Amino acid sequence: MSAQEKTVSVELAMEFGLSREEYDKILQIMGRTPTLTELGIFSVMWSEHCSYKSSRIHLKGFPTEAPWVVQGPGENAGVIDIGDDECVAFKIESHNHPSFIEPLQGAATGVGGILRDVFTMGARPIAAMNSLRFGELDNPKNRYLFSGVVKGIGWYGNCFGVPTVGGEVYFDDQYSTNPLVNAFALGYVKKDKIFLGRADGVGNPVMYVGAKTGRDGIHGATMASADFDENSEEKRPTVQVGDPFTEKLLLEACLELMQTDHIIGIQDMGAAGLTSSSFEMADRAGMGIEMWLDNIPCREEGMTPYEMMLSESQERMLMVVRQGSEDAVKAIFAKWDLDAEVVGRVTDDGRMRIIWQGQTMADLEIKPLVEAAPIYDRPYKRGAYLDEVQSFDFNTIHAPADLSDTLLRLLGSPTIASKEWVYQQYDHQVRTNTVILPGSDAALVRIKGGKKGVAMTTDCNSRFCYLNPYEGGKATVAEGARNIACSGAKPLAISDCLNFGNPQKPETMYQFVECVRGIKDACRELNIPVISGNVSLYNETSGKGAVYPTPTVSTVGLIEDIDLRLTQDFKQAGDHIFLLGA
Amino acid sequence: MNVGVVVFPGSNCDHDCDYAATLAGANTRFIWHKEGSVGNVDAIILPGGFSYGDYLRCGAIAKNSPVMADVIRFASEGRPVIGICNGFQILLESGLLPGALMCNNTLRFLCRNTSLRVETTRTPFTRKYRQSQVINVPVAHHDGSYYADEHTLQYLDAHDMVVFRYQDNPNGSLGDIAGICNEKGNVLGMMPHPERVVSPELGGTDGAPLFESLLEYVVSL
Amino acid sequence: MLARVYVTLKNGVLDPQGKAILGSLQDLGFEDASDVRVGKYIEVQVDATSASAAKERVAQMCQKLLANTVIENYRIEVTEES
Amino acid sequence: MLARVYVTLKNGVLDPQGKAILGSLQDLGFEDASDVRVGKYIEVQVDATSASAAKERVAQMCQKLLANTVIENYRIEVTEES
Ligand SMILES: Nc1ncnc2c1ncn2[C@@H]1O[C@H](COP(=O)(O)OP(=O)(O)O)[C@@H](O)[C@H]1O
Repeated sequence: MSAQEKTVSVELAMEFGLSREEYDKILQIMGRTPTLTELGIFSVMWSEHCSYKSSRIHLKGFPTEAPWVVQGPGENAGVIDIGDDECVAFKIESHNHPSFIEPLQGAATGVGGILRDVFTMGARPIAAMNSLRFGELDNPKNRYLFSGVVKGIGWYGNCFGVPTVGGEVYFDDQYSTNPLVNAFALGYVKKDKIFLGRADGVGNPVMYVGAKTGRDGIHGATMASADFDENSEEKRPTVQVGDPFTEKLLLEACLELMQTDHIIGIQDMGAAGLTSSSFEMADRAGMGIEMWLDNIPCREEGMTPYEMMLSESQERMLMVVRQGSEDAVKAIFAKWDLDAEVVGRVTDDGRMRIIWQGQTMADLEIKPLVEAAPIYDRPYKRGAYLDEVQSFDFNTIHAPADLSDTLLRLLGSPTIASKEWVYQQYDHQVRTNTVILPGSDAALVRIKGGKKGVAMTTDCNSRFCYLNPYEGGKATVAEGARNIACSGAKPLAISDCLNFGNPQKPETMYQFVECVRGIKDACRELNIPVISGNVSLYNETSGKGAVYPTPTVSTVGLIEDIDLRLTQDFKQAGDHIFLLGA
Repeated sequence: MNVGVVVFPGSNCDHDCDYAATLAGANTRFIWHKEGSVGNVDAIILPGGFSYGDYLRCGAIAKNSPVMADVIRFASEGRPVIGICNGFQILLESGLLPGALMCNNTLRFLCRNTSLRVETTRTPFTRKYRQSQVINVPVAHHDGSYYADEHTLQYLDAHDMVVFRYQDNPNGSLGDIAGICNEKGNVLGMMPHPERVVSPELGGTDGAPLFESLLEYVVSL
Repeated sequence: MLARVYVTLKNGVLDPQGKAILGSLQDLGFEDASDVRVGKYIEVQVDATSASAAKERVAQMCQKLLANTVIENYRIEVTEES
Repeated sequence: MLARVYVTLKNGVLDPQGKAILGSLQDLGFEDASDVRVGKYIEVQVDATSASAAKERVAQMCQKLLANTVIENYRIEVTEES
């Protein structure tokens, strides 16, 4: 993109995914026309993906507190206490659009991103899961997407060395125009070793660590905030490529550094890269940052400030360290063959000043950009389809004559059939902690050094959510809690990933609002707080309909003694079988 | 007994090997690949993982790491070296063992249990197994299909160098080979992961005798 | 007819493999190596009446399967040998 | 100088990847494809005073790293372009 030559105008703003009203608001905040770099920053910070502009008001009211919650929503990942000053950090996140464009790399970088979210908290990832939705497998395109995504998840997680212990896969043609790829990671951290994404301390150096910056994924965040259309193919060159090997080095280097007291704050450069990481870190601390783009390690020649600020190159982190610690930090990263550069410093004026070749390329007040981001209370309306599907008369269905045949057909359908083909491609045992392997209700990972174990599962019956969004939302939380309980553990908290269609359509917005209401009510009833999550909207290809409402929920629980764990298989002939529940 | 676990960038079963060796009663230490010497150890483990991301070929870049020259010296003195999974790939690339490992015939990464037959108990790693004992040990690899030319395969058989064979060949390995040793028997390479089955919670203990054998061997010297 | 297909990463696409190989070469003392890019080399035997027909056909194979055109380019050479 | 390295499997070494690609091609209707072999294509930028010196150097790189001569052959082409 030769964005550099473009002049800033309302048309360009719209090309970047902003609305006319949003552009007016920018003019009003700035009191002048923004520079190209500034406009780029606004467009990603105000994208649906980063600002949650359509969902934010509805996410309020999630129960987020409990005595065991150490960190609720708002950080890179949520954290809960599992006793003895031990904690686990976890989160689930979507990578739907990138996986649709390039399944292997899209899914791989989704795993990479969520792993970074966890280890920036200071937590070593000890388990991963994933939740997948594709169109039916009789279509070669869907088979291509499915096998590419599974290969990508396996490649990244296996190479990084995290066991992928669970997940779910559904096939339904409703997803053929927009598959869903949600990745979850969970890490272990001692309570006094948790790190946050804050840029505190005037004068402290801001450091860039990890891989070099290229032109990957520019406008990825805005892409994740738009429908797919026939021209989506053109967006392909922006695909990010993952490098799990570098990420593994980054993990080890970060954890080594975290044993020292050099770090003040750290954040992953995920969606919207340098922009969102620097703005969010400064905003949380109420500080400003002066950033020197000439020091950014670049992979390609001639990168512009606009490109550096918007690049979504993978395997990078932004850190604020103590003054005087620069060389010590560089030495640790050099041991792991990684770049670490000072790229700015913390200021007290609450502004982001971006300097390049002696010129100020952007000068923005941080608060309005982050906190005055647009918030929409989008209109919603109960879809007419609901009357039709809910008035379905079950008496019109007759019991099939040959039940065995029906049973075999059911068992043979890809959604119900064994998922061995998938999880055998994931290393689910590395780190020798997996005590319940894939294939049961929930996975169980022990915490070495004691008897404790952490159970986890990811669930969503999206067809149910389509038929009755409120009940579907409730049922999703309940299913997760049941899976944890059936493994012998107590559910403690969830992370949710809300995958929906275009929120500007009132019927889709209704599904969103109702599913969220269902999740809230179930969480309150079961006393399971939400500690992290992610929203993915616009999961549809224009003219071809949206995905089913899919609020994926990852539930995490604790078992005090792994010897009391339970698995779902029948153990021996002669045992009694009971049916519990309503 | 002091066991050194070599850590390459990208190794990820290093802690698991450490865990299994410690459980068997060994003292362990990690040896960073940039170290020029393995130091004062009685045995060396090259762990699994993805050294250098498995880029180019599995084990190809790791074989040139500074520490490998000393590992080769250590092995040539007849002292025990075991390479598991990626470690096996490194032993082949560095010429300590013959043959090569190629992409699984399924073309996919495969993580599952396999059943192995112990073909020889003459090595320091297998003396606590019974000859022809069948054990369950999981595999987790993408490139585990053993290849060697006809001549080499015959040589392996003739010199009792095949240590483990798959009962249910999962990857297309020639001769169902899962693990081999050198002529002397002091260098073992195997694709399956014995360190993953050393305690009942992990679903099995068939890997434990391997580490116990090693301990017994070293103590007996 | 034998078609040789060279599949390479598009400019600007990260090549972690090339980077790792370059680092290793330099560690081995090959400081004269300054860049490495890794691609695939595929030989396809194809029945065709002319080199240009073969090339045409193999180009279709590249589009459909041999190359991932999202991140890769391909180049085809056809020789009459078989 | 740019050296192009082609790494191919030796004759007689089974190529599961090539076989699988051939199978997929035929499934896709490319019945005119009768054999596929997959190798690596590596571009190395190397500082050298002559093409022959460059070739010599890259041959050493192949021996030491780029190819596994137990199962692979390699071929090198050098062009003066950079
Ligand atoms: N559906 C949700 N439920 C709970 N918390 C959420 C939800 N969506 C987002 N959050 C929280 O909002 C914050 C911002 O999320 P996000 O932008 O996805 O993080 P990142 O910076 O990693 O991209 C995170 O702390 C996340 O946990």
